[in-house]
Amino acid sequence: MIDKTLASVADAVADTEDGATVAVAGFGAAGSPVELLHALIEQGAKKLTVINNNAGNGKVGLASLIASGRVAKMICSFPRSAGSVVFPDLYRAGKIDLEVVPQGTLAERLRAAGAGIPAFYTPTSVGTPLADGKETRDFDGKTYVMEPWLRADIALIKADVADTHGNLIYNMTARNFAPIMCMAATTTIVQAREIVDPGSINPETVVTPGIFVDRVIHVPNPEHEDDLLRAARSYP
Amino acid sequence: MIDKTLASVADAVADTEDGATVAVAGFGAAGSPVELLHALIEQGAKKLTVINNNAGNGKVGLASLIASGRVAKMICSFPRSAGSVVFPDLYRAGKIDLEVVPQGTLAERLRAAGAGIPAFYTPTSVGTPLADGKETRDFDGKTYVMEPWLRADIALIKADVADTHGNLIYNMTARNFAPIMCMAATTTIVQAREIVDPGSINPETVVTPGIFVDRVIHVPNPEHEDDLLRAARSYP
Amino acid sequence: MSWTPDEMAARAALDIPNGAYVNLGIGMPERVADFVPEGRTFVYHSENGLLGMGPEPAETERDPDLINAGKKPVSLNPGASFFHHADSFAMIRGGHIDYCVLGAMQVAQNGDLANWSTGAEDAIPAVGGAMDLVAGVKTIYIVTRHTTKDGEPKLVETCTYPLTGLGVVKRIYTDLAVVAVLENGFKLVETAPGVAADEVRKKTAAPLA
Amino acid sequence: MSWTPDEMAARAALDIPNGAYVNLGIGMPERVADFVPEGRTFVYHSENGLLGMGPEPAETERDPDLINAGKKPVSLNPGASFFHHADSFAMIRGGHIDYCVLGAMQVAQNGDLANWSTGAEDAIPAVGGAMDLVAGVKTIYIVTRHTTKDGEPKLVETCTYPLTGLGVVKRIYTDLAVVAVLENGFKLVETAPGVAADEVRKKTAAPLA
Repeated sequence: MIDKTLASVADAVADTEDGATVAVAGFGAAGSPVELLHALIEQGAKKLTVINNNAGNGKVGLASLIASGRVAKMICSFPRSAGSVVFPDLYRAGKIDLEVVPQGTLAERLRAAGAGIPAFYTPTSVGTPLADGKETRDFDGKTYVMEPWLRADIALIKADVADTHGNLIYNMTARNFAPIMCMAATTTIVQAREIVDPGSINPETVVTPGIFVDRVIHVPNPEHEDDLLRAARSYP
Repeated sequence: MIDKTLASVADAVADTEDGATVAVAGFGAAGSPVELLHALIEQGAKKLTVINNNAGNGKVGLASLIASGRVAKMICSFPRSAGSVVFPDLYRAGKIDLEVVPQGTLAERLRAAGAGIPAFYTPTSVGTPLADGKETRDFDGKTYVMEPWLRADIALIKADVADTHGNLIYNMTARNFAPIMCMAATTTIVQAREIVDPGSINPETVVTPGIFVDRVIHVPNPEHEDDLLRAARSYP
Repeated sequence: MSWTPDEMAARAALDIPNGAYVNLGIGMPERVADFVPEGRTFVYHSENGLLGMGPEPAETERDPDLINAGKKPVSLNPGASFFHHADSFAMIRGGHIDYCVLGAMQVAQNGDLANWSTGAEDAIPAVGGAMDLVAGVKTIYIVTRHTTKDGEPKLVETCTYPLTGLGVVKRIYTDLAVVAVLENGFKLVETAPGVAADEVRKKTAAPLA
Repeated sequence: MSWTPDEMAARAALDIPNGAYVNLGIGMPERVADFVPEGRTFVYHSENGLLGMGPEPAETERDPDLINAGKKPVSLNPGASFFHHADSFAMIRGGHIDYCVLGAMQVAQNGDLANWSTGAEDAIPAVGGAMDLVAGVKTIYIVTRHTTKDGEPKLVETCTYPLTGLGVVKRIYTDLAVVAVLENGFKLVETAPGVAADEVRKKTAAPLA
């Protein structure tokens, strides 16, 4: 019998170590694993490197983790966003590092990590400052930049439905980076709105197969970051 | 209005040029686009390079295309199979070329072509004869082989259900190489058992988005290669 | 009389054929969707994993998990599909998207584009998907005012801002004109009603054939 | 008394923990699925895009589109999923599959494996997924007879057949013994009932600690 469920988000992140690289799913507010992020704040791991498309919104979830001073470095494509104040302030104060990666390169580097591909060539960013210092190479007369895989120690994921084997489906564009972060992380931790028995999800429509998932926690009424932002909530 | 349907498999392959590279979906008999393959035999294009995991079974479908003398080169992982006699005979007679590619490298090269990645590094085949003459490189103390993308001019695909925009779903393990061949080809041609209106397939469960598909043909009662083999049928 | 932003978007839409897969940048380019010529259907791609994106829905119809790359609520058109970010950018990088319409800070006469950073010392770098789009989409159109608020030309000999991509722009739709980027530089395709070619040239900091 | 193929497979199964994701090679390795120890569940991966593969179904329950990598009809266990070939080999190459059990022509004392080609002049090369599996799966087990039909040792100092992978094999389950491949070479873990260690050594063409 296989059962990847754990009792609480606190249990799920309990062994996160200082210095860990944490891939956090979500694009803007959609797909942001708010409860797991807040559990990680409580857990207290420091000097984290966080991978996310953005750098947190408002003062909850990822922004709150950053505000707590636990994040040493952000790897993202777009650290500015409407409600984001926490990251810019820390960045300008020199208190947090930033690696800006084009969004598609970020996605492909995560997928490469999951697929056992240590490096690949991409046309994206050739001739721009984001290719500075990177190796380039011509194929068929066109120039490409070599990019390395991007592995994570843990991934924090929000799913709509999971079975106890870790098979996942998502809700609309909340899918975004989640499937490739599940692939890229050594330990993938999923909060799911609903948990069902194996066999309940049609094998044809599983989005993330359970092989990419290690821990599943039932969070039946997840806070949507979008609601928290509109209510101007802050955490803790 | 967008409508990618064509009236017949003959229309769909009518413009295939001599020397074209043709990606043929299927793994063994599952997913083999028998009607499209037979239409391509009728159409008559010569000196084809064919990409398929195998090299045809029995004397129908791909094996029949090979037997017709139209295939100059096969790119595949496993050209032997139980019912395959056509390819081995031609190969031993020096009448057809063969590029053997490890199955996962074949899949990844097709996906790379579809994703705009001209080359990538893989641990597969390092130290074996299949890495002979290929560039290798170490990352983190481990050796990898560089592999190029594998692009096709056309892909022949068997889907279970398509909508008129070309969104596809497949039947069980008939999916295999189809989604990545749809991505890798300049012109993707799909035979579908059922064609439905846009909106009939749940957006969450589309396997191949229509952007990767160019032509859709309704083949309501497709021959299964497995049935043809058991009946010892041959084509033409 | 120069073109309004709506007219600029409408003019760009005219050059996109039926059935095209289209990605629209945030801001002025988004208006292209409001001016699709009669008889044509475009399929809209959003970087965050959506094809077949529809217009902003009524307040009551919104789902916070159905948003576009600008993080605004959207709807689904028939034939829509969801996919993850690596697949979404495979569509972009792999050349499957036909047209991308973006804004610009500067476009050079060789098609170089700068639209992500002013290079200012204290700016927080943020690129999003811009570099992927210009490197991968088959045809890149720019919709932008011909000059900055300070009257500085945006069509230039060489970009001074950090680049987004090299030699990627095909056409520029401004308030004054439609300008093509050809092998040998800028070419004036059309001027707005009442705008003289000389005025366009005066406000363009590179030769305009 | 040497072990039968069933006993060899059962012995290998003993060394695979509950919850493991397992890929079984065609032939003798497939029998591992018949000897899963009480209280354990393995999830079977098939290269052609299937996780949660179940046993061969009754004749009437078969679907020609539901097959395994050996092209034989299979069934689905609860929790199964389908995916395409690139995702399937991402599971393999990316180190997500815990155990792979394969056959062998030769295994060298440093863990090199030859199991895809005899290198014969007239052989048609055919590798399938073997090289991907040995390069990517976390732990590679081999189930094989200790010697060839002609009595030649299969456990050797250096493989003479073309290699499948370098230094990949962890353990070998033969009809005579269980042999581990350690940093410094082969180590005898266990012998079949009534088989003397000396007999195993005599039939092994490399030092056996």
